[in-house]
Amino acid sequence: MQELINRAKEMLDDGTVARVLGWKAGDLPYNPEPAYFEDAESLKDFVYNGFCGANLSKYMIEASKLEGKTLVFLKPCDTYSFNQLIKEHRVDREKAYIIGVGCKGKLDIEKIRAQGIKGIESIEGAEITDDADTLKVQTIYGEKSCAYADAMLERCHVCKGKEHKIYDEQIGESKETKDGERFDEVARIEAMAPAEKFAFFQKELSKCIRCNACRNVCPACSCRKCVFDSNKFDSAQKANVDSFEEKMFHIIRAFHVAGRCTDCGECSRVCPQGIPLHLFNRKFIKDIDELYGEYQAGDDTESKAPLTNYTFEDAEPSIVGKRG
Amino acid sequence: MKYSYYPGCTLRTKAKDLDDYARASARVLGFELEEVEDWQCCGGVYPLGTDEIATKLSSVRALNAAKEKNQELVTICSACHHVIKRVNDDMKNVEDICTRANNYMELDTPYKGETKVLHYLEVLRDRVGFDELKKKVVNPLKGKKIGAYYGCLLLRPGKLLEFDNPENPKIMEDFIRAIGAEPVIYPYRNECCGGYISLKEKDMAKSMCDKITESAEGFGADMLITACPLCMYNLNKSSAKKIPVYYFTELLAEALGVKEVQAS
Amino acid sequence: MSSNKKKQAELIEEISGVNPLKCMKCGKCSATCPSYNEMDIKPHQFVSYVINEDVESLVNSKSLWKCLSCFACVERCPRDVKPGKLIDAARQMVVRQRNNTYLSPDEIPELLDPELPQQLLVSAFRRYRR
Amino acid sequence: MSIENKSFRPKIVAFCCNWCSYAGADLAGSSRLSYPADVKIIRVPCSCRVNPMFILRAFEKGADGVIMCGCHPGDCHYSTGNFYARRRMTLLFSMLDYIGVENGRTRVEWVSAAEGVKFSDTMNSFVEKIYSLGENVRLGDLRCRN
Amino acid sequence: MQRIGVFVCHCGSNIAATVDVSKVAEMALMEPGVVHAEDYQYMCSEAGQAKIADAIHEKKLTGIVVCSCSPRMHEATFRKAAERAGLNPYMVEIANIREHCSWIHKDMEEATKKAVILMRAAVAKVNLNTPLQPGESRVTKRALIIGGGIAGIQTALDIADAGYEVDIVEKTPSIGGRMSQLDKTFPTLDCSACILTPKMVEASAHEKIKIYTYSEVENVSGFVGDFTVDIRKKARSVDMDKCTGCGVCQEKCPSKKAPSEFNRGLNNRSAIYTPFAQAIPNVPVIDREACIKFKTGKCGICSKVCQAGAIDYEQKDEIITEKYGAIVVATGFDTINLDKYDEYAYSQSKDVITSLELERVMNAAGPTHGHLERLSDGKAPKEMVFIQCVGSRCSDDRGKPYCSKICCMYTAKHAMLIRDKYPDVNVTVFYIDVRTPGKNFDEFYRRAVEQYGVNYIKGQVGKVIPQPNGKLLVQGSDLLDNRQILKEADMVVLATAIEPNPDVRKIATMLTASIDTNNFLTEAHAKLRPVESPTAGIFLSGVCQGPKDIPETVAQAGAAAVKAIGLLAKDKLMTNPCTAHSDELLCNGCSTCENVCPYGAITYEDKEVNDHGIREVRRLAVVNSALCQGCGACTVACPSGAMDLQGFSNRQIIAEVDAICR
Repeated sequence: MQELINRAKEMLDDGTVARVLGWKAGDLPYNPEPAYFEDAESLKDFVYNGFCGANLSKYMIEASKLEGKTLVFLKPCDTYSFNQLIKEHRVDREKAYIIGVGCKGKLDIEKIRAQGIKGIESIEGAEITDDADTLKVQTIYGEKSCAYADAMLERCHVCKGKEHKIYDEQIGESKETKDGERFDEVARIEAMAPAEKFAFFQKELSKCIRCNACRNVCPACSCRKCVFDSNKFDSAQKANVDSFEEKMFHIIRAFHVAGRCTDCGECSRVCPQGIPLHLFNRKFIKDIDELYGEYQAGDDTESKAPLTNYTFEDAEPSIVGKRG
Repeated sequence: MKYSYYPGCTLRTKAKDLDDYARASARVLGFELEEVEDWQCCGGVYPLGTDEIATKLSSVRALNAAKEKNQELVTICSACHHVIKRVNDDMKNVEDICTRANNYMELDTPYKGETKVLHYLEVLRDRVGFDELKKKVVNPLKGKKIGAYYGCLLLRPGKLLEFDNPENPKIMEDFIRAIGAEPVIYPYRNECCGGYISLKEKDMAKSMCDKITESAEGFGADMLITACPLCMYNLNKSSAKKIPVYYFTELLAEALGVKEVQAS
Repeated sequence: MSSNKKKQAELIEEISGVNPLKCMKCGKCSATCPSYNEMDIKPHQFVSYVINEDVESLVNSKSLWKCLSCFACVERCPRDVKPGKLIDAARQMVVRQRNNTYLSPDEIPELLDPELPQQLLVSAFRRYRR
Repeated sequence: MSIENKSFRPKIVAFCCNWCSYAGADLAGSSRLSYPADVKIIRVPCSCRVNPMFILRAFEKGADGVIMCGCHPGDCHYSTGNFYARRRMTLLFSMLDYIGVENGRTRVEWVSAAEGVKFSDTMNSFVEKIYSLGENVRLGDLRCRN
Repeated sequence: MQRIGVFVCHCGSNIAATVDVSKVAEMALMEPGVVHAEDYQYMCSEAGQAKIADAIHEKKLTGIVVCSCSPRMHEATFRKAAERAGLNPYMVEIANIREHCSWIHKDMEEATKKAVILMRAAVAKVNLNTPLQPGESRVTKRALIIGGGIAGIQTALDIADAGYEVDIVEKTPSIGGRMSQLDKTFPTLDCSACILTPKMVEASAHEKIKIYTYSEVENVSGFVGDFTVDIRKKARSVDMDKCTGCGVCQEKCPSKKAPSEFNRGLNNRSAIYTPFAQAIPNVPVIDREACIKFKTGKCGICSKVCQAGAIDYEQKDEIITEKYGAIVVATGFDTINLDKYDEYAYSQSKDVITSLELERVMNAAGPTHGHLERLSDGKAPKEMVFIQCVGSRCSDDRGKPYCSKICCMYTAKHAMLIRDKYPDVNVTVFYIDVRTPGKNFDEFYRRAVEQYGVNYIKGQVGKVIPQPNGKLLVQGSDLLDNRQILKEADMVVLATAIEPNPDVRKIATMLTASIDTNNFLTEAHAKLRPVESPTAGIFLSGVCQGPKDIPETVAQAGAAAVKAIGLLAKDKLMTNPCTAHSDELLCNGCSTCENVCPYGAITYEDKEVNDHGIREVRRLAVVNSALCQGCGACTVACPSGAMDLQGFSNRQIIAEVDAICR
């Protein structure tokens, strides 16, 4: 972490960058948040640890409009989002100085809590440089411990890889955290009977409070104005939570980001209700891979997106019924 | 410059000359051939079946050994080159074969086709350079009219071997020019000598080699050169043949003035 | 019975990785093949035997043992069909399944001569036997 | 006009492209090839104009089945429109299937201007399917609030 | 709020027999915005249209719904009627209660219910309609033809004869193209030059045609009716006005080592040259790469011998900018490079030649003055072998996957001509299939076999083997006799695949005309619009669109001309107002829409916007309504909903959905 701060100071001092986009310590040990640092002084609050799951790519949309360059720290998975934003002309590559930071898997406080660890005061072992496989958690009830891997976010278990897809320089090593298959959960649902599927999603989606956290954090949901907030698709004036968009929110959102979603997993990470929203996006990704060939959004900045592409021999929509 | 070197079974026995001359010449040309430790026979033929794994492992071992030394892997025998180059391509591009081979091998880091496989002639062309070679020639083979015999294994399939134009190659002709002789281009230089068929179908192989040698002689060749011990064997069995066949390394050593040194 | 034939044809396609339907019957393989005159089933006919699910005839043909694996047909095929790979797959079926090989160890001594390179024995063994 | 006490009559929306399928429906009409009145056609310039949101909207408003018809692939009046539509609909239908909505409620069929018979056959079979599936209860609200 | 009138048509009994039309009209009055509803026997009749006009005036209607037959039948009729009455024609919607209702249903109650719903959907849509104005754009009454081969010449002549200005841009020093290189043409065997030269002369003499030879299109901007094109006139080093075409300079030029392009490199030409005797214009160019004066500064002989003083070593490239209403692409073809087919020994033996080279060999103006002889030793051949499909029908990456279409016929022609002129020469043709669809084509091929005794063998050749004695051993298949053939030949002729002129990709990019994987230009519709590019105002002529022979090329050239004339005949273009438009405040500038637009109608501009007080420069999608055809692909691709289609807006379609599902 100190290395990151030193490098940031250096670059602020020599004027290479006008600001630094990183993470700032929160009021609790496990809730650092994205923040701009404009001078060396403010960097004292800079943190980078296992709880810095937040993907900073999206913040670069606004940062691209500011004077001067912005130094941004991106984890390997975040770089896909950044590439995708370049492809969509939403960020200015020239305005960013990207330091690819190492990652050893990001933590999910809910996973720790789920193990019955409550009243957390501090957590050791979340530092990126730590080799420890175990987290030591100081709680008001005394010290508890928990395996690092058991506290990781779902997305880290199906990590896309340690490679930064775009960067100016790299600091820190990354660790292989993948121990699951990305589409296993989707495949499990696909195998269910219709009623069972419906019950599953009914249960999950009923929790939604339409707080928009998923939309706000999503790097693909970067529209200046969301269709849900305009009246472009409703013949009647928008009235209440019973409107069409409200009801179809998640499926429309998933469709809007289909072929553009990099599967960064931020939607699920930030959902206060713990809805596994990535299961929608990942279903589209799985279908795209299977039907139109492997495609990873954000892998590059050039390739044609699956929904703006076609082949004469594409599968017919009836394949959905035939696949059973 | 050091290269990992895969001699193969025949270069250790019947074709020892091919190997000795190659090493002696390498020293003059400023590169070293470091024999892969405990190499195993490549099998002689590339297993075409898409489901063949076990028969490819000896090649993978050699390839991985070179990778661990961070060296390019050099071959001389056409058959070894063909097999190893194609197995390497499988490891690089055929996911299924790569995964299964690595499952067998249980290496620390999986081998994924990282090693570059070079034939000795490619080393001469792409690493040493024929112009450089020419400068080191002390005993140019002036006035000799040499027909290059390529055979199949170095050239085909062209897309995988990437050795030279499979229908109209020129690497050996350029080599012949570099050692001061005159190349004779004849159309049968890339036709098959019969290969392994000569074990049981001796007449078939013979008639194929007759065509090759007659064509070469017809176009005025005094001698043929080859990189392959099996081609050499088959060509020598040709009843129509009137001209000698040499390993290309022998002429190389002669031109570099190290043939006698080697022989002594 | 017929399903067995189908399976054999599918197996050949699987082992070889060849799609016989790509063939346009131009005959360039047969025009190319140096062993043509020794073969009873000609290279351009291989695909038909697979399409017609008559693998039995193919594996019993002389051609199996006359192909040199010189890849000339593979190189020149304009449709990327690779007849050489098909015939090798048929050979594989024979040597794998029936253990009915074209080369028995007993006959080797008489085939040898002093110049014969190891490579030849190794290659022949690989092609002819499991 | 009350139909309360009648047995189930589905609401079916058919999006038809102007150049092929709408003309195919016209031909079915002029050939007097009947299909149930439950089908109501909406004319769009091209199948690529059909936004998945229109389909979701229809379901939300009580449709029991939605079918989209366009020119045969390769015959699109705009060259490529139906290729994009095909991918969009494939993914949408797969998603609906994934969340437990019966796959039979959605369909895409390519109908040319000359295929009046195909149009009517398609509509007959689609309506039959919707009858067998019964009323759509699952897609009223994707948050699945009860 | 709209004031809508609903007009329900009986269509005699066509509708009224199954649908209770008065009920529909009655129900319409209950719909929001509807202030007038009536039914009538025949709405499309004059009286019916008058009723609509009257209601517009009396009730001050702002929108109209006609419940009648298919809009494909009478939408235009009712729109015109509304327009005559002072209403914007795009405020009219049709509810199709005939084809989609009365004709397919029998039960009156059911049909009436459905008709009401269809009426409601139309009313709901009209409530959201806005008056649309078709755009207008002017038409420059001049056409540009890119390529001066037979396709370009024919198109130019046809357009010029209709009275429009035409410019031809030709890359080489003369017009004439591939056809000028041919000796005889099938299936009539008339001399190619004899039928082409008069056309070349006619084009050059035509007062409406301007020919830019040795010139290339450098840049294209604008759109249908109003293209602006930069043409680079390469420095000829010869003043075209002064030159008399006497040819002395070519005779005296000491540099005679440049390979003749016209003779396919089989012989050489001078550095100052006209490609062939009948060249138009008959003005030479100096090949600066080959010219001694340009290479060393010394020489200048041509200048000294030119009595007209036409040689100008200082001449520079010139850029001409011109406006055009229509552009016809006629860039033609070339034969493929044979580097990847060395098994046929093309690069090893001079006696292995392509068919196009044989044309030059057979031609009196060719390298052998029309004598059939081996290029290696000048000897007359006794055995000739033709190999078909060299590089055609190849799905590997060496050749082309398509059939080149012309080879079977020209090979039959060559075989016949050789057998006719040199009866002692044996001709063998190795073929995969003989493809002769066309008038008198199969008869022609059969004549080669039956009258001229050409030996056709079904089977491809595997290898051509040069022999020490100078002959060529052809190793091929005879699939019908199931044998491998070894045939000794004196010459081998390769029917080499043709491919679009390599420049076409660059040109297509400039024109935003789409191109397929084989570099053939794509037509707007494979069956119904075969000579138009999907890009409006761009037309296709000749082989640039796909392989064809001369008669087909000429036919297509004429068709392309007619399409271009149809465009040029208009003073103004009315553009379809149902086009896409982007909402500046919603557009992300993400380029997604551009990727699905088949017409290249969407571009991006950096533009300052005022978004609720925030002023900033944004990258925004801009639709060129002259190019947009209104398919709507972009509207769905757009993630933010910024892109919408006039006449079929999101809200309109959703209103219809709602009305139907209500």
